[in-house]
Amino acid sequence: MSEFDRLLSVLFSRTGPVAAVALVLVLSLCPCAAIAQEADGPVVSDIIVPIAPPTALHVEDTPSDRGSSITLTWELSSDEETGRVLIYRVYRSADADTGFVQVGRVAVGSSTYRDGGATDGEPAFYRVTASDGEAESAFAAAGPIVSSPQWFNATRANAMVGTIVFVFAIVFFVRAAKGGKELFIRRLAGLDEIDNAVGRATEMGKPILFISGLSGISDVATIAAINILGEVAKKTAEYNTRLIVPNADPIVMAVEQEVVKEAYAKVGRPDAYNEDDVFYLTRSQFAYVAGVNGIMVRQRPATILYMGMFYAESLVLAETGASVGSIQIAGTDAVTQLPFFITSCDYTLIGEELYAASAYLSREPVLLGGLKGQDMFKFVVGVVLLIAVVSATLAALGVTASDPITPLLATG
Amino acid sequence: MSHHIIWTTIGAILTLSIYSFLYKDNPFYKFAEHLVVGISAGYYLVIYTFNFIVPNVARPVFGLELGGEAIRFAGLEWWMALIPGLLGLLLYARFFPKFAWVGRWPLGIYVGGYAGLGLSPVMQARVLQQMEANALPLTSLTNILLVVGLLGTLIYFFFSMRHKGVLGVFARIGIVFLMVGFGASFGYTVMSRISLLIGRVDFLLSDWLHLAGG
Amino acid sequence: MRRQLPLTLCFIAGVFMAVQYFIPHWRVQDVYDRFLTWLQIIFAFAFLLGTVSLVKVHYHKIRNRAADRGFSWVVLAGLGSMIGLGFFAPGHNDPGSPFDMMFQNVQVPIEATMFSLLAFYIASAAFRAFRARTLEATLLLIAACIVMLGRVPIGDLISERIPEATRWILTVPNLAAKRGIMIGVGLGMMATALKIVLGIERAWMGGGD
Amino acid sequence: MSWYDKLLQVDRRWIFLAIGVAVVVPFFVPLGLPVIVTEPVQGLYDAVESIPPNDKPLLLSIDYAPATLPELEPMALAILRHAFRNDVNVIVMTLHPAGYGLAERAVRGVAEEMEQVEGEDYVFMGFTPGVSAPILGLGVAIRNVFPEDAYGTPLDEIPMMEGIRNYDDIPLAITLAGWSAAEAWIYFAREPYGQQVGAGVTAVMATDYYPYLDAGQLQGLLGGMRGAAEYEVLIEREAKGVKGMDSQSVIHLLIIVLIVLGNVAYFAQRSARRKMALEDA
Repeated sequence: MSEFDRLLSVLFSRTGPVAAVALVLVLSLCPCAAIAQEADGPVVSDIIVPIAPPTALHVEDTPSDRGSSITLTWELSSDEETGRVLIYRVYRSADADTGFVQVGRVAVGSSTYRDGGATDGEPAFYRVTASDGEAESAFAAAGPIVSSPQWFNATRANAMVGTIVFVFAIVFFVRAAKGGKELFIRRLAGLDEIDNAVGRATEMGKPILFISGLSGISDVATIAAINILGEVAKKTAEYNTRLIVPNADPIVMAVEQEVVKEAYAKVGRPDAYNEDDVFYLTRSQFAYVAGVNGIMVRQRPATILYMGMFYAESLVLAETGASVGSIQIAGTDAVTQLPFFITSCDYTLIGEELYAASAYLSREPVLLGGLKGQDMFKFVVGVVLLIAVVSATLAALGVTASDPITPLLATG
Repeated sequence: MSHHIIWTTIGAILTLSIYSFLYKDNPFYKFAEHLVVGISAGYYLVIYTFNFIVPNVARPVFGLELGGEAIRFAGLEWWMALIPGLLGLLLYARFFPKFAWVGRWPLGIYVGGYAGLGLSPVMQARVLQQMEANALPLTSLTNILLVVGLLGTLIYFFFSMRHKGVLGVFARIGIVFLMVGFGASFGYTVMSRISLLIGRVDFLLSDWLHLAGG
Repeated sequence: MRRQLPLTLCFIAGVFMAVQYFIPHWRVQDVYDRFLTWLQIIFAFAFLLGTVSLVKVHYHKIRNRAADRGFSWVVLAGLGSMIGLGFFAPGHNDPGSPFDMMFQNVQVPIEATMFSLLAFYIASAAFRAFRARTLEATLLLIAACIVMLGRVPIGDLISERIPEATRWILTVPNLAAKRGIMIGVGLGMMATALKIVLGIERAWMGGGD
Repeated sequence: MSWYDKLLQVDRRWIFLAIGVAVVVPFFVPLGLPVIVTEPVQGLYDAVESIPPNDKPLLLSIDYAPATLPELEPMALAILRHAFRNDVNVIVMTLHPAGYGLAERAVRGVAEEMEQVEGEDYVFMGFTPGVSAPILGLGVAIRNVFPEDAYGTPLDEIPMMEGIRNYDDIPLAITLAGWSAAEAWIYFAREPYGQQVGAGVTAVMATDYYPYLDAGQLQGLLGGMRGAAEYEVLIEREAKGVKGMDSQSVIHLLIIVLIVLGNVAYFAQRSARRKMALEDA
């Protein structure tokens, strides 16, 4: 399309003052433009041809937001193709005709902008122009629009339904378990071994080392590890075996001191609890590893338990533990570290098994009930997934026009 | 610059001390180990104090300068800065047996807060998102494998049912996928770890001894 | 009361954090932001608690004339010097300050070296434990070897198929397994979190009732 | 004692020695093996390549700690070189408390090398505590999270930051992290704000991030030193990433040889034992 055709297309397809101005300009300079057309030269650029403005500006209160935000969308300027547009400028005003202030700009090719500076409850007007950096096109206008905050995030409705169903599933089975229903739980080898491991340590007169991961409470895996420590501490307190718990997180240390202390108090040996055995080393990942490695080679624990969130240090710890001949049981949901624990530990709890551990060890009906609820929800996940797969397949094969299920899983 | 050489040499000697652990535990390793525990514990204490307690509590509550602008908050804002500070101090109640139980208040808030974050956001990010990504049309072998593998892995994690019959078959498929995945993860990791060793050797040879061209 | 109050605080904090996720309104989100900061502040306060624990352990070792007490002095000296330089020397954050130099030239190289020990341990673990004993173990071993080769240039030289196979293993069986683990772990996390919030699981405060 | 028993009980320190030798030798005798570019790296390269020059900035969050420096620093250098070569402005920040010095060293080093002006071509914000809070905060207003740059200059006085308010003005954010910060960028920048995010992670983390890449939550992904090497090949400036690939190749081969030896010895021992059991019977 030549420059001249473009001007004509602007003329015929766009309305408003821009086109009018363009028409006047084109007509008055027509001979010159015609020459330029024939010569195929750049003379046209000497003529002040206005940039085509963006069109069809649409404004709406940003949905599912905290407020003070308006979302603008528009159709790109037809001058995008000629490379004349570099940016779009966005203006806002409380008045339809005057007082517009630039509130933002977006690069060529973007047709949407979110203005986070609106005032809730006050009508605002918007204008968007296209610009080459200096010259600016006429504007596309829209408004008035009022922004408001929302009390519900509609894009997360599916997560809410899921969470509610999940909570009900757990609570239902916990209640059922309270009623004394016998529940089957499949064997978890690593956990069965903990009893033996404590016994073995007692016989050998060697300590047990418990490492509850390198993360803090913000990782739920750490909470799971603390629950397991509670069960382990009960056993070591009974057998009067030394339990060493070095920590990388001060809050976890504070909690674990409580846990171990209570366990010793419960079996009637509060004096046997030594606070120096549940201690803080350092938050720093490999400084912590250096310290724990030292404890391993010097104390030679009979058993080492790794439970919780682990990072790269897993193999340094587990290989050092293996080299001093300890029985090692690991449990983590850190997918990247599982292969290392599997290679160098005697038993490894994989992912979700870590979360099942405290229920399994304590055999408390209430906790086992929770596990059952978890399984039921997993079943639901599987069924929903299958339905979604069938729906997607039918849509892909052209049997149905579209896939109605998968979008329901979409996250915002 | 001799200053630089001294620090680099210290770093190099400590590096070699750690490597000596590969042979066996020895006083050089013990020294480096204890040193780094002490130094890093001090480092994090300082960093967290200056980054959290000073700007959020010390300055707004007491109007202290502490290397920044002294702004003392007033009214509600002052209380909002004071309360977390008090909660933090309550952690130390454990040192006074009579009040030790009060120390559980901040722990309750802390544990509860993060547990709450482990509910709904996890549903979205870990469960729904992965389901959506795996809701694939069964039109290619890849997709079929992804769907079957995911279902198998899910079934492997069933706790309350015996892995027998159809369930057993799927659980077995799940294990196969898990093992291939773990193998892949292991193989993939090797790369990273060797990179680190290369980094250290590079430090010893190039930065310290200037043997290999940087 | 002594047990009920912390459990109640835990419940309130937990329910708020779970519910705020669905409420974008700034009134709620502002509270959420503030509450997150509170959690971080509590965490920061705990560091001194941890440091006290570290000092106590080593002080006891020195007092009890433990065999390795000389190294306890090393811990205390390292800790003391960082605290001294951090709190009492000016500009601990500035690059080149004594605090920063200690960090850059003592802590960093030691930690980096500890980390690099992994290269050695990976080799010894692979040699010791990678045995084709069962079908599962064989699959793990083969997948590991293919991916190991596929990630380095020498794999490309041996066969063009190796990088392809690597990519396939990583994006098909590996991805399916990861997703399965992720969903399972997500449910485990939610169940554990829920039990904490509802006070069903209370090991964190010493368990019991 | 037969050969397989000896081999199976070999002191692991011999293995350590072999690894040590294998990593040192290529430093002196380079092999110069070729590097082939993979899709996720190309994706990130394309995303950076598509940012218009001297306009909206690239946000580079250098979130690594010293421990993962050898893998991630070559990425930072390569991405910075790429951006500066294309005259793309860069905002550099870090979410790791130990990352300040590392981030500063990377951006200043490359800026000096490529004669870039601070405040016009790049700006260094320094460290901000927290992870989710600042990432979310940047979506509201950069000035809330960083009222001033790392050296105390208010953002309003920095020419490059004019009109840059939040993610709406940042075409791409790249995080280089050896920890969960990379995931946090997906959860707290990509998910709530639709921000385009790219990531550079350690090779070990990379498998974990394939689901995000697949789900379209990441524009591109660099995994480990090889990722850096590939990026170096794309921008035609080979540095430490490409160099390190030689040692990598040798050690990978060595480990595979060790696994094969271990299995050969294991099966030799097993069949010998079976034979012995048969003879006894």
